[in-house]
Amino acid sequence: MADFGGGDLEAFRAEVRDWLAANYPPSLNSPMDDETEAPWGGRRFNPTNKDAKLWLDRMAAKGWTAPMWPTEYGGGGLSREQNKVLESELRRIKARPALMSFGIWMLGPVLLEYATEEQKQRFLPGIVKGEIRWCQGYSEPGAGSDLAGLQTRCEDKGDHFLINGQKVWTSYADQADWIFCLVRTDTSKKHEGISFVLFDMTSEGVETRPIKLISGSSPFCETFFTDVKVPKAQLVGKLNGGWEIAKRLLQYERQNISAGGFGAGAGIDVVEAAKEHVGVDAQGRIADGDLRTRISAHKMDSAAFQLTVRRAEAEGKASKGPSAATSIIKYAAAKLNQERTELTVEALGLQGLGWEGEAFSAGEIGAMRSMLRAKANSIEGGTSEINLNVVAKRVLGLLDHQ
Amino acid sequence: MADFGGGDLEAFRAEVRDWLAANYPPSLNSPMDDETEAPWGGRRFNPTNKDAKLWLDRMAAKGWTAPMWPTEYGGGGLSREQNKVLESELRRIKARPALMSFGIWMLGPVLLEYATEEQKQRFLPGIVKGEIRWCQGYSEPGAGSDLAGLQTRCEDKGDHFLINGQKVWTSYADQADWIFCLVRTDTSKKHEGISFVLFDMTSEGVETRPIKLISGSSPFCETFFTDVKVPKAQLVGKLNGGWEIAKRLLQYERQNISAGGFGAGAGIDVVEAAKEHVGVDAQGRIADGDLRTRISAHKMDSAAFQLTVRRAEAEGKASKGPSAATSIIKYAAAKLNQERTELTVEALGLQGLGWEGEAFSAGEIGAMRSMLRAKANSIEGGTSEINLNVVAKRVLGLLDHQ
Amino acid sequence: MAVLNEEQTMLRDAAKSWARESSPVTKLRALRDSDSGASFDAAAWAEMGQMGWAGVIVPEDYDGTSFGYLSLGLILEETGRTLVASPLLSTALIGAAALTLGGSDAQKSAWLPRIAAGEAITALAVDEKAHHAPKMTALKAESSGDGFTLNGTKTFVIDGEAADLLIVAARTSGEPGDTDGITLFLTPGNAAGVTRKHLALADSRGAAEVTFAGAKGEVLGEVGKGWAILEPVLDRARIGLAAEMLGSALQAFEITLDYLKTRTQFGQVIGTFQSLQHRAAKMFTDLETTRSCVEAALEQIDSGATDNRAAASLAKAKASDLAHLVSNEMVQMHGGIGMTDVHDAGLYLKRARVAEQLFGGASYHRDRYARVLGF
Amino acid sequence: MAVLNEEQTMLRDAAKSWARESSPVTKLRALRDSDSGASFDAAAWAEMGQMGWAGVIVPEDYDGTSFGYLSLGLILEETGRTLVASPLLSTALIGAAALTLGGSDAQKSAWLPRIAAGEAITALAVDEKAHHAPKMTALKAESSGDGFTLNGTKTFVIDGEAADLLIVAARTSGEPGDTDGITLFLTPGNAAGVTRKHLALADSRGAAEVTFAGAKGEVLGEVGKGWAILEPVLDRARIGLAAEMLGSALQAFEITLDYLKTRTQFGQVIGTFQSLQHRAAKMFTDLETTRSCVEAALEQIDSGATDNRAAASLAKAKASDLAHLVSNEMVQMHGGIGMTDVHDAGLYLKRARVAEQLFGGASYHRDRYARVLGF
Repeated sequence: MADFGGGDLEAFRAEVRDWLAANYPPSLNSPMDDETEAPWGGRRFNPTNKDAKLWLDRMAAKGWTAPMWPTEYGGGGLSREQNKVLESELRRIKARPALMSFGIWMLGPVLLEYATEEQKQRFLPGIVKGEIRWCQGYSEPGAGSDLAGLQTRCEDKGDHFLINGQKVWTSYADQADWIFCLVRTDTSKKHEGISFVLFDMTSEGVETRPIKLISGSSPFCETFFTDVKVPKAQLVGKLNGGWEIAKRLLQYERQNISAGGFGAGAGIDVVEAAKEHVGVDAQGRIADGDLRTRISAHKMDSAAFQLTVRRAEAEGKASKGPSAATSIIKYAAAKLNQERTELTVEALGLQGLGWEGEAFSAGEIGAMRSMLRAKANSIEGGTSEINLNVVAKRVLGLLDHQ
Repeated sequence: MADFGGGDLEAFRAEVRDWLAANYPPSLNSPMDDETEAPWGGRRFNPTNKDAKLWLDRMAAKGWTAPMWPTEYGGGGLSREQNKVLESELRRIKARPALMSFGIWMLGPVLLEYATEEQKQRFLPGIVKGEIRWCQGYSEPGAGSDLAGLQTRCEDKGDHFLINGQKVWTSYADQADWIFCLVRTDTSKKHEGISFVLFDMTSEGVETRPIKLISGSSPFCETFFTDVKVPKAQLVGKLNGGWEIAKRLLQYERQNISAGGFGAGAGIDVVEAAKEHVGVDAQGRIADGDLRTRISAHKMDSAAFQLTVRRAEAEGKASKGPSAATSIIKYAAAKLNQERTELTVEALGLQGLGWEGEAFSAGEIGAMRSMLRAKANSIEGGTSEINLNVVAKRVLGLLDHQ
Repeated sequence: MAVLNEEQTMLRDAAKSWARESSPVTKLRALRDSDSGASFDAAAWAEMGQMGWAGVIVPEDYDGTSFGYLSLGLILEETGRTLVASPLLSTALIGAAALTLGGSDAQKSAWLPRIAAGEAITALAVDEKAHHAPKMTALKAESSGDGFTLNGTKTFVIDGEAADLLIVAARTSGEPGDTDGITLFLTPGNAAGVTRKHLALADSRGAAEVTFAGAKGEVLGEVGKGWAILEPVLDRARIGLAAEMLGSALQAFEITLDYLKTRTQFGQVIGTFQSLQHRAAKMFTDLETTRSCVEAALEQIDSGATDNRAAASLAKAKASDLAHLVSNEMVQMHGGIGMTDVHDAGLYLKRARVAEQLFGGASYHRDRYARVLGF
Repeated sequence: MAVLNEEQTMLRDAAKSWARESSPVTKLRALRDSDSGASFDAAAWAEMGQMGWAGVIVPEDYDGTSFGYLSLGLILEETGRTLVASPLLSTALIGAAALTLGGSDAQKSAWLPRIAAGEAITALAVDEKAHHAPKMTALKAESSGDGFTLNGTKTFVIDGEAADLLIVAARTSGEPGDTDGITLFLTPGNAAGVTRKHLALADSRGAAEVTFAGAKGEVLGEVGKGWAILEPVLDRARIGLAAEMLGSALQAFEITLDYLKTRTQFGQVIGTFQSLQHRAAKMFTDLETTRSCVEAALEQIDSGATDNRAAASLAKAKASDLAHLVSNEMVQMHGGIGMTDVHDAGLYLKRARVAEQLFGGASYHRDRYARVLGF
């Protein structure tokens, strides 16, 4: 596959194009009617527009919800180059995603690496088909940045595990079917006492409670486990060997965050907001020179960030290893999104301060809420402080304090 | 003296005014002819304008070179209120200082507190009169922020001490008559192995070498001690008890720095520079809105700093203890002076980049050199990092890393 | 903290304990969750009125105590600490200042005693667009028979819905941008031709949009010379608001500092991490320098200075930057818990953003400061 | 680091080892201490010429290698690391670009081969006042008989004293501020009516003030349409200079990082202090994002793009901010030793300040970037 010829790729492109013409439901060309159409899959996936489900099923049947996974587990078996072709064709017709899934983005890759053959056969096809919606049980109230400080206990009861404890920041826990969860199986050690288990959220003793954020409602939940019984076959990797899997999974999560930045491009454009609400001078410049300067600096940083993402990708491909530039992407993306949303609120003036009501457009209220929500960008998925520590130590080679 | 009446103060003011009218040499009303007139005193003080020496002698005879020191050691014996009157009268006639002296600013106060009666009698009158010019032997190449890490050895040789080692950043060491010096008298301890000694810079084995800075020549020297013999009577305080004295002296040094900020107000004004070289728009605003904004923010910070110095003084007086605001003054002063000098260079454009030659005015070359020199403001007399550590720990009560 | 006299110390201490005990942040939550659309807690305001806080800058001739702006600033700072929603700024400061500076004897007699007693609420209606721009006043006032009629819309009017008295900046001549030709008017809040709409803002206190359709206005000061009152009143408002913001920022900082001293990660109290220590020390620096600006500005008004433009822009810009920084750091240093609605960090953050913009943001005041200084 | 082809990798490696071994920072010290007033080291330039570096963007038809701007940028970055004083920017980039973009066949033939061989030095004379402002060109060019005569003064002319050929922006019509009416001229450095004065700048490389008193000029490009050449040339210059500045900043950062790893205070290597770690990590972030801008801009020129305004302003502004930050941190993190002339920190700092201003500072380019983006 390494010297995949251009000709074969063009043939593949034609094949994809034909297939899409025949299989992409035209009703999905319009914007989503309601949130039920967001293709998270799972047992309770019941979109108002049934074509969303049809589209998922057709793509899943080809394995194209997980295009590069092996076909034996339901994946598409595509090469990197083929996958690019598929992505570009999907973009060309502005296709909605067939499936959004923590199973595909995070769990699947580590199962492919760490799970037994039996576990792969059991779980991967369901992920590809979007039959099971997954959530991630990582953070705890006392274990945020210091994830390995987690205390959710998992006891060996002979024929099963018994789980007690609490998770927090569990995205969509109240809508998920299964959870991949870090638990403590040895209290005498820290990193070496953690295991990685999977279980059904309908198990007895599982309770979820949605978290309201400063920006309003959120997909996050608190999740409580009281004497939850888990079959031992649902341990992935070795007992007390979960930390390695946990870290690997976090890498996939960060790649995911990095790829798009945070909400870049969404909502009201800061330049348009400033032009409308602050006004322009005779030369067409935003009238407030102070704000204009900061917007320009932000636009520059934003361009620099996009160029860095692109460069890191190109270098990574050329060197078959991650570029050093990737280490700063999460940190930079969080900072940029916070700047962007703050500048938008500032440019909107009073119109950016609205919380609700008819005096404000949906975009204006969204601007305030996005600004508030963006504060979490430098916390979730590893705080900026931790990111900087990692750069200092792993990339720059500085040592820990003695 | 606590309820010093307004009437007595006015009588004192009249007395000062008369004395100044009779004793301030009119030739000192003009700017200094050359650097020799800078009244640092000492054995080699030989100003081109002899009136500089006359002024020193007259002020010293009244004890007004050290107005608040006790008269028994040659000081003026003035109360705080009287001293303010004296200062205001000196300002009124724009008098040159009679004496600039590390002896008065730094050494004298700790001698008054820690020296024996014999030592006070021996050293203080000479300081008041400006007969002896002092320098400060503190920093060493390996002991900057960590001053207590100093290694200059001082051995007890029975009837004398023997000193070997090296100091750095010794201001005017090449022009000073005596040095007050921190030495290591016990190598088995850190803080408890330091002593505070005084000795003559003409002693055999003392050598000085001026330090050139990135901004050009400087008053700083490297100072080398090779088997320097020091009489034991010149130890101040207890053997190995020098650290307490050292810290107290640093407080006086910092008060000194804080009082005036760093070189505030000197040289080319940034607003004038910007108006001349960047130009103004139809409304009289500096044409570069980006630079203008930063200058405005700097001017605000500068005003806020001055108000803070004033408030800290007022609070200190009212509460008879230092205001919490004093803790941030050195840090803030350094930052401000660096900003001011950077903005001035930037406003001058090409004219701010000159190093020497006739294409640039003295003020323009001074702007570049001041900017470079100002980089040391956040290093000398305690780095900004140390300042922030101190605020975090002593003022905010945060703990050391375990 | 400025050096206070006995009366000021007593006021400050009273405000501090009242805010802590009788009006903690839970009161703002209750106001928010009541969905009443009220911009303040009437019961709390009644208590404040009984303590005499509404009359601190009202002259003694009009039943006030004439303690002055520093005193009022101390109360604003203390109530700012717990985000007290009250008309202290709109009424006890702005309303009292406008009437004292510009009112006729009759106007003063009519309103100042009621303000001092906490019985009347006032609101200043100045801005018309999304950004603070008092010179751009366009709302029309036309002479009609015995007085003036007002036509146009004002927005971001603090406590505008509750106001018994609206103080309205209107244009009697000239063009938007001119200071000449602006006239101030008094119009009762419930006057015919006045309609008020609630603006639900992120700070849960909100503001009003007030529309004037042929409403009658009584001139405050001189016709066409309203700027001579409006600008000093706005400067007082900015300084008072800066005092409130200083208090909020200080409280947010102290809450954060406590968290740094107790939260443990990696077996360490997180306040031992040097990068957080330095950030805390820098916030402390900004708190201290901002305090100097706020207190100096309050003292400057009390000293009788007539031009407080630079002092006001300095205080408001510094307070805005401070509020911005500290509210952001409060969330960041708390981590995930700071993002949740059950924690107070979000309330401090949202109030900071609204207060930053009110009467001009840092950007507006940096520009103005430069103009005043002549560049 | 961009993905390089074999030829680029070889060039980069050659430049890296040459700069390290043959032209370390001690060479700049020697140049400075020689007090010769020279803006570069002639011997080093001769070596660079022999290695073909002067002809990297010169078309093959004119004896160059046509490797392109990314290749030249790599050399500039590597020579920037050791602060090599050379006419690489003034001649191999600016001179070659101006002649390639605007020269007639005869002009190209006359100069490009000499540039490529390292035999001719060129200098662009554009600015007339203390701040970069190419549109403000006022220097007068008047038609006289067979050609044009130039009258006026240019300043901040890099390598102006050594230049065999001056490329001069002059005004043939319009007013300062207009882009129409600017014409480029070629004038030999030793032409009658040209006088050159050394400006000793802090970076020890300096610049020239060049006065034209009736000197003859030969038109480059079209009369009145010089902006169409000047602006693209300036953008190339800004991008090339940004590459040099990136190299200098990277080296300054690496020297500082080494120091953090070895200097001990309080019984700790100072690089273990978290506040310094975070500052180092932030510098690294800026280094990486600036690199992306610089390399993308170089590649964009090589791709044949005609409008490189945004890319150039982005690269120059980011490089200026980077150079500013890193040079300051270099001194601060070294403490006292960084303040002494015997240490290299001062040299990096001084070069940074000059390069920041050259062809427009960060402030100039933030303004320009906004204009290009339409706000």
